[in-house]
Amino acid sequence: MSKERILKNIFVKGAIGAAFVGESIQKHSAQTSIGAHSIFLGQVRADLMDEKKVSAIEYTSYEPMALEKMHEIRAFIFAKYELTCMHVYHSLGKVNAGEISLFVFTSSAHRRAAIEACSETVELIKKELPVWGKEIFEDSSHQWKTNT
Amino acid sequence: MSKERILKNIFVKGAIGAAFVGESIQKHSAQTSIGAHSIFLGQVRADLMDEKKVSAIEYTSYEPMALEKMHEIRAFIFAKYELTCMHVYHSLGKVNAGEISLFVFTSSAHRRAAIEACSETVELIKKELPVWGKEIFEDSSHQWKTNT
Amino acid sequence: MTTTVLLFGQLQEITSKHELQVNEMADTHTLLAELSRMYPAIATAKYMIAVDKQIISGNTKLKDGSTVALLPPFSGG
Amino acid sequence: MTTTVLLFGQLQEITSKHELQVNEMADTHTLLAELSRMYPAIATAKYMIAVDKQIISGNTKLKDGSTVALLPPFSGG
Repeated sequence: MSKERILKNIFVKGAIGAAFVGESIQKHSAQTSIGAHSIFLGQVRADLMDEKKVSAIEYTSYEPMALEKMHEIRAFIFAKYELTCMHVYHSLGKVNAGEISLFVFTSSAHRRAAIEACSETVELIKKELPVWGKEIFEDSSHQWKTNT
Repeated sequence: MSKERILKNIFVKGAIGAAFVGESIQKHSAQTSIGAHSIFLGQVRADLMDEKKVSAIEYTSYEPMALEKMHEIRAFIFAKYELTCMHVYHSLGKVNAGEISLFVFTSSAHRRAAIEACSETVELIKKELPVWGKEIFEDSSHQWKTNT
Repeated sequence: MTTTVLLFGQLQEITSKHELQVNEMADTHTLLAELSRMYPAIATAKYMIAVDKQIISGNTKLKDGSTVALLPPFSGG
Repeated sequence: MTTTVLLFGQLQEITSKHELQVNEMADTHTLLAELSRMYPAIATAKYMIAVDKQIISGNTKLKDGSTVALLPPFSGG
């Protein structure tokens, strides 16, 4: 079995639905040791640049490397914080303005671990995951997104 | 018109449903200046104390004062962070273990404002809102919750 | 003059009262002394005091119709 | 020996290639010189290099069958 095959997938095709987020929360109601959930959602902005508006972002990734990197991030975060669980989903392909492209969900007995783990995971994803966003304008021209 | 009447209500009877969280997220898809949502959910833990398990928390509040205080917290957070919007819901009455009793939802163009505003709002709610949780054990005895 | 006293959480449990009216209380110290006489458990309880929804510290004069709330440590969320 | 080169984001756009095979490249410096000759725009582009999914810095020896990925600045989320 190759190493990749056992890595948890985080990629989903297209936007992440709000209802999916609701269902993910619902699944945790049986875990009664959880006291706090922290959720981050990245939503595609209709930014205006030189009078052109972003209508969507198209995401691509170097998937095998991204999944290995996410595995490392997950191990690091679980070692650092007392978490019950962590779920990460990132879109690939086209996500329209107003839709969700990143969903990070951490749970813990206590709020500080959940909140800090979520926040740090988001930073590491933005910084370390080989994912690229191509901002597509309403006139079909594009530019490459940059993270800050 | 009394002052209370114009204050935004945050209290809901019983648990906050996961589907309601999903619907709240969905409502923001038309606001395409939003780039980041941060959500905190407080879930009732089935803590074990002296071999007795918490089955629910029953919440009460000094509501008029809590709504005034929440109004102040909201004004403070909006002055401090570049937020698009903030939504807060807190349960009153009985919430069973595994159910959600607090929902704080902040949105911003950029992640740091959303994340920090959410985290600080949760701290202020825990510290400053006149709300009390009575932990009810499976044998119907109870004790008063303390926040850390 | 009349003062409304509101009791919450443990204090409501101790006194079996959520609300009571007391007369001729000039300030919060006088009021708390009277409440502690009526309900000795209040004397040893931990709470903050709000007069007309504002947390106060130290002795505070009361007006006719004031609402004084005794607030045990908050435990929302 | 053969090396697989993967190009992403802007680099994929510049070269119109996602993947290419090159032969007899002993190390990453040699490989990058060759790629810059084939695609001059690579010489001025900003990217990191991963050899077999590990980010490297400095010149790195290549084995037969290595995969070298040229990664423009990440912009996920």
